[in-house]
Amino acid sequence: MNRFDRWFAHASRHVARHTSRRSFLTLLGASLAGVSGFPVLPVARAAEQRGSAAADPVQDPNHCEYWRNCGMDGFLCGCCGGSSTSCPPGTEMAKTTWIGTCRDPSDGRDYIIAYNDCCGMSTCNRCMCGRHEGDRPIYYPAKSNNVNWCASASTNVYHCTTTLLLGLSEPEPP
Amino acid sequence: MNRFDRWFAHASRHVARHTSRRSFLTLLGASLAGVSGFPVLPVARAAEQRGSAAADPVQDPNHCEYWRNCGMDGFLCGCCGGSSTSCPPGTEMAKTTWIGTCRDPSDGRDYIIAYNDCCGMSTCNRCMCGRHEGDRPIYYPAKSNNVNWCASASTNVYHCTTTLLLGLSEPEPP
Amino acid sequence: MPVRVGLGWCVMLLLGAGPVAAGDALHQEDIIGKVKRLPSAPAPHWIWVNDAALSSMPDGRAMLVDGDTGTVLGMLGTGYSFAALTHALVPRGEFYSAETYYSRHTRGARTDIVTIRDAETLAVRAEVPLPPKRASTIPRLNDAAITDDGRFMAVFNLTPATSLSIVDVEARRFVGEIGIPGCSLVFPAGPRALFSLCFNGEALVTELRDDGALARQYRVEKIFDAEGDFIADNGARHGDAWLFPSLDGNLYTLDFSSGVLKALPPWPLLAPEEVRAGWRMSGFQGVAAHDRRHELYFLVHQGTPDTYKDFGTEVWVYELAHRTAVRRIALRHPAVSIAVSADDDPMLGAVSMDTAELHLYGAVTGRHLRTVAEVGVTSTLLQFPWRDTPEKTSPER
Amino acid sequence: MPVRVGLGWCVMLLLGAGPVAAGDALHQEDIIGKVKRLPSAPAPHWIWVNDAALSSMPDGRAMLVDGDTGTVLGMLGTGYSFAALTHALVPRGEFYSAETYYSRHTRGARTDIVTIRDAETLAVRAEVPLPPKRASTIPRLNDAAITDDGRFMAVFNLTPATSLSIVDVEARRFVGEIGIPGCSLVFPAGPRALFSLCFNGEALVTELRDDGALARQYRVEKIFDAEGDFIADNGARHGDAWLFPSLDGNLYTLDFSSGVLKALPPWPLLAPEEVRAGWRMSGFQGVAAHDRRHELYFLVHQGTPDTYKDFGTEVWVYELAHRTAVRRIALRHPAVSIAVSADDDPMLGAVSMDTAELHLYGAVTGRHLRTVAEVGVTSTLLQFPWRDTPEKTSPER
Repeated sequence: MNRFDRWFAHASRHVARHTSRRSFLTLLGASLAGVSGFPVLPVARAAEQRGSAAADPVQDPNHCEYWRNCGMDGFLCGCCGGSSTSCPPGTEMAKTTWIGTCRDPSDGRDYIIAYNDCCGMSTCNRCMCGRHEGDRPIYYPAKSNNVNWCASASTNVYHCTTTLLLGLSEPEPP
Repeated sequence: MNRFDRWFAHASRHVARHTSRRSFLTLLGASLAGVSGFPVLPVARAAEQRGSAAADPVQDPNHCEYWRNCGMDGFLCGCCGGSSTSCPPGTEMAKTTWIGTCRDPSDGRDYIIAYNDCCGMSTCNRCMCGRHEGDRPIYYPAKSNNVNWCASASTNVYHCTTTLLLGLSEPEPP
Repeated sequence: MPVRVGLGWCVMLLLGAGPVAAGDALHQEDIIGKVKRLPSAPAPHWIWVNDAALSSMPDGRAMLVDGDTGTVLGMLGTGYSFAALTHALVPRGEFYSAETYYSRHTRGARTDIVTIRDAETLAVRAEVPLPPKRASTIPRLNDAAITDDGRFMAVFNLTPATSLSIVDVEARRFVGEIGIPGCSLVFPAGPRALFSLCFNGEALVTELRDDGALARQYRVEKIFDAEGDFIADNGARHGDAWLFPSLDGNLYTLDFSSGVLKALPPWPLLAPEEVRAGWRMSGFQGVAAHDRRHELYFLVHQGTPDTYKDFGTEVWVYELAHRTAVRRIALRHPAVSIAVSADDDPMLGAVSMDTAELHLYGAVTGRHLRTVAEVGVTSTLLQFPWRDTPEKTSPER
Repeated sequence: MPVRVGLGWCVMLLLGAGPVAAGDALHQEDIIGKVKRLPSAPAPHWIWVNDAALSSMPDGRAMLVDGDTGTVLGMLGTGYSFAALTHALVPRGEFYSAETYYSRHTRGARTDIVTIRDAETLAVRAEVPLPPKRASTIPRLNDAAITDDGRFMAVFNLTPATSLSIVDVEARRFVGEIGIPGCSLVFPAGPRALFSLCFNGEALVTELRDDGALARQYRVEKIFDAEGDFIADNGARHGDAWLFPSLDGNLYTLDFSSGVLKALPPWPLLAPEEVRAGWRMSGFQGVAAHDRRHELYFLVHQGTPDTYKDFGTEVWVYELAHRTAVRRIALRHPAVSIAVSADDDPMLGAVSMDTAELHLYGAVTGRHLRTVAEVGVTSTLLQFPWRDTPEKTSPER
């Protein structure tokens, strides 16, 4: 393991524990939904409508406020034909990903969440969700939401993003 | 010349003299500019601004009200890097076209105008202009604005449309 | 348990990672790499929204929506100048799409294909190369069609000479090209027959042999007056007939129940006062029919003749057997296209290109059921493809 | 004279048709087939607007605008996940773009190329194939770069391993790939040198031999703290230095005037009360410099640290020699990127991704000159490429 590998391994662990990921497309979402109210690609309205799907949006996987979305980037796959943990038909899940640490308020514990992108189809353009903590510039890819993580899939065409639970962020007490 | 050729020749002449062409993309323009005021692809605002370019929009080639645009479809090439009679750099002019008959109010005479599309680049998306007289369904291509006339270019990718003057619509008096 | 963080600056996650104990059932470790499949039995209210993406035409799309829940089930990428999907009435667990691609998206080498996709995985099963002549139009459902036996797909070409490319979808093979001079578009009209509409008011019938080659062509003359009360370039399939509304609000019927296409006398959909009030046909796909209910759905708005493709504001419903208007449905938002599901509790879909919204109504009750937002870039056409096998009903006359 | 109507249902118009007498000068028959060329001498206020078309990413575009008139001079199609054009400081009547294409637009075989286009015709002069590794990011100007001698283009790769693809643009040849482990992006730093920024606060310099192969690499350590006052991933070229703003509003200078890259001590752009008021760097390209005026243009807005890439609302201008803020320009509309022309009457461009508008200001007067609407789908970056040959000024210190 050379120095860069060590740096990167450190970065990954640090990142997993202390940050969440801001949307790859946050500013796109802002730009599309923001000024004109309801433009060609309407990202704002759908989110409103889905608000009623679950009593508590923090526990609704198709809602941006879902607890696992603390580091979400881009379009929620549950709005695109997949779910919060699976890709839509005809797409492929990226093997590398950014990971974040999210707290589930129902038990107050922190979990490691992997934001695996689904790839191979043009942008879903539904349920844009961007959360803003801990983002870093592109020269720090493991912490940057402005990198397209479909780089690791067989095509790098970005479609939507899942939220996979990997485990607790700290070892269980013995 | 078989019966179909005769029909078509008749149609072309008829069309040239008696109708004008409605925009290939009229409803696109309407949809993009219409409801949300100023969406991602803003077609309405630019037209307003250009209104001031010439005292009389009927004599301003970059204005939808320009007299030669009586049968215009799509995006005005003068807003895309070309002019009302030339294609933008890097595009190719289609060889076949719909033709319309437009009256120049400055002399009160009718001229035949060819609406040659410029092809080989994605939609210009500037200066959408659609005029509505005489359009027919797609089964009548010579009169239909819903056909992409780049079919006759080396790629059928539609970019914008010119307005070429071919001559008077009636023979000059001897 | 410890976090499984791999080496390298990104976390490499292996597919099929082992089970985990993260506490309770709600916090089980997820499996990485899962991709959804669609149920093998589609529901009658599943509806495709076709999106030509007119402001970025290389990025054509289609989106499958469950009309009963408003959920999006999946999407497709369908290339440059996409029109619509082609669904065989005889289901084969797959569907078809005539598509155009450029090697450099907006330039370079052109490739036209029929793409055959699996109906459960939405994956591409096969591609059948076509001559690069496919018509580029503002989308119409009948830019392509499949014969009623599900065997041959016909793709409308315009170069600007017009022809049909015939594809044997079973053999995954391009069969050949058949000229349709003076005519355009393609409508299925029996097991091995198709027809096209012609600028001079005729229809041209193309019949195929068992190998897909041309058996014969014949014309049906003087159906309508292209300079007068011309018919729409989009119609409603109803049993063994196609129904086309006209500029002045009449309904033209092209019947092929006898095995030969013939035009029945048109009849008025609009009362004289409705004509005077400017009610008119609308949109890119402005009619739909429900076979068992013998109903016609007619998208209308008020406007001059030149507005005949403008968005529609209401859907008027007719009982075809008695030629009576039975109800009107005021749309929430103007629509460019409509469709009606084939089941006994039919749903009416109306798509708004300007807001990228799909509006769903009870076709019988007229009640607005739900709106599905974000259904595309410039969504243009709707399809409820999972219709029943067409009944051999005769058209009303 | 009679109308030249050809046979067939469309009018076939031959190129170069003869002259016509249609009466007066205003009604001369037009020539068919004309395609414009750009003037061979570009004006200093010509500005490229780069458009990643983020909602339809296969349809990347760039648009050339004459800032003095607001006229669009031409456009390009630039493929999937387009970032920006690459202009050599040594003009060769052409410019470069690293582009990605898929054979089926969103699927199929991937092709990465450097496209070389003629600066007058905008036609493609050549394509140089690259390994299909080009980074896909929200666009940054420095996703690619060209050495100051105009010879070698470097394209940032991310697979997610990071490297540079080196292209000899003169020989139209891919030279090879050079790893930049731990580092990303690429900035020109001399005739044959480039540097990348690294996640650990270092910079990695890559020097090329005359044949484009790696001469040597070295690291400049401890430039900034990536977990603290980290710098932007976009900077302003100023003579033989690059200037980067940081999260807390300091300016970091990477100077290569000595032939070796070194970091100069950062200095604050913001007064303590401005920091307290939350003024912060902004956007995807939030800084620009004017060499002869020794000015830095800094796009700012008020927000928390996590908003450091949000749209900027003002541009603050600094005189670099004396490190003084000299003026503020309030933008008409929040901007995602800015650029400043290199001439003595400089123009400030600011592009608004949400409205697809380009706003142009007098860089010295701060006066809003004009707004150019309809400049793309989701326009992201600006470039005034026709700068003068870089002066050999030393950076301010």
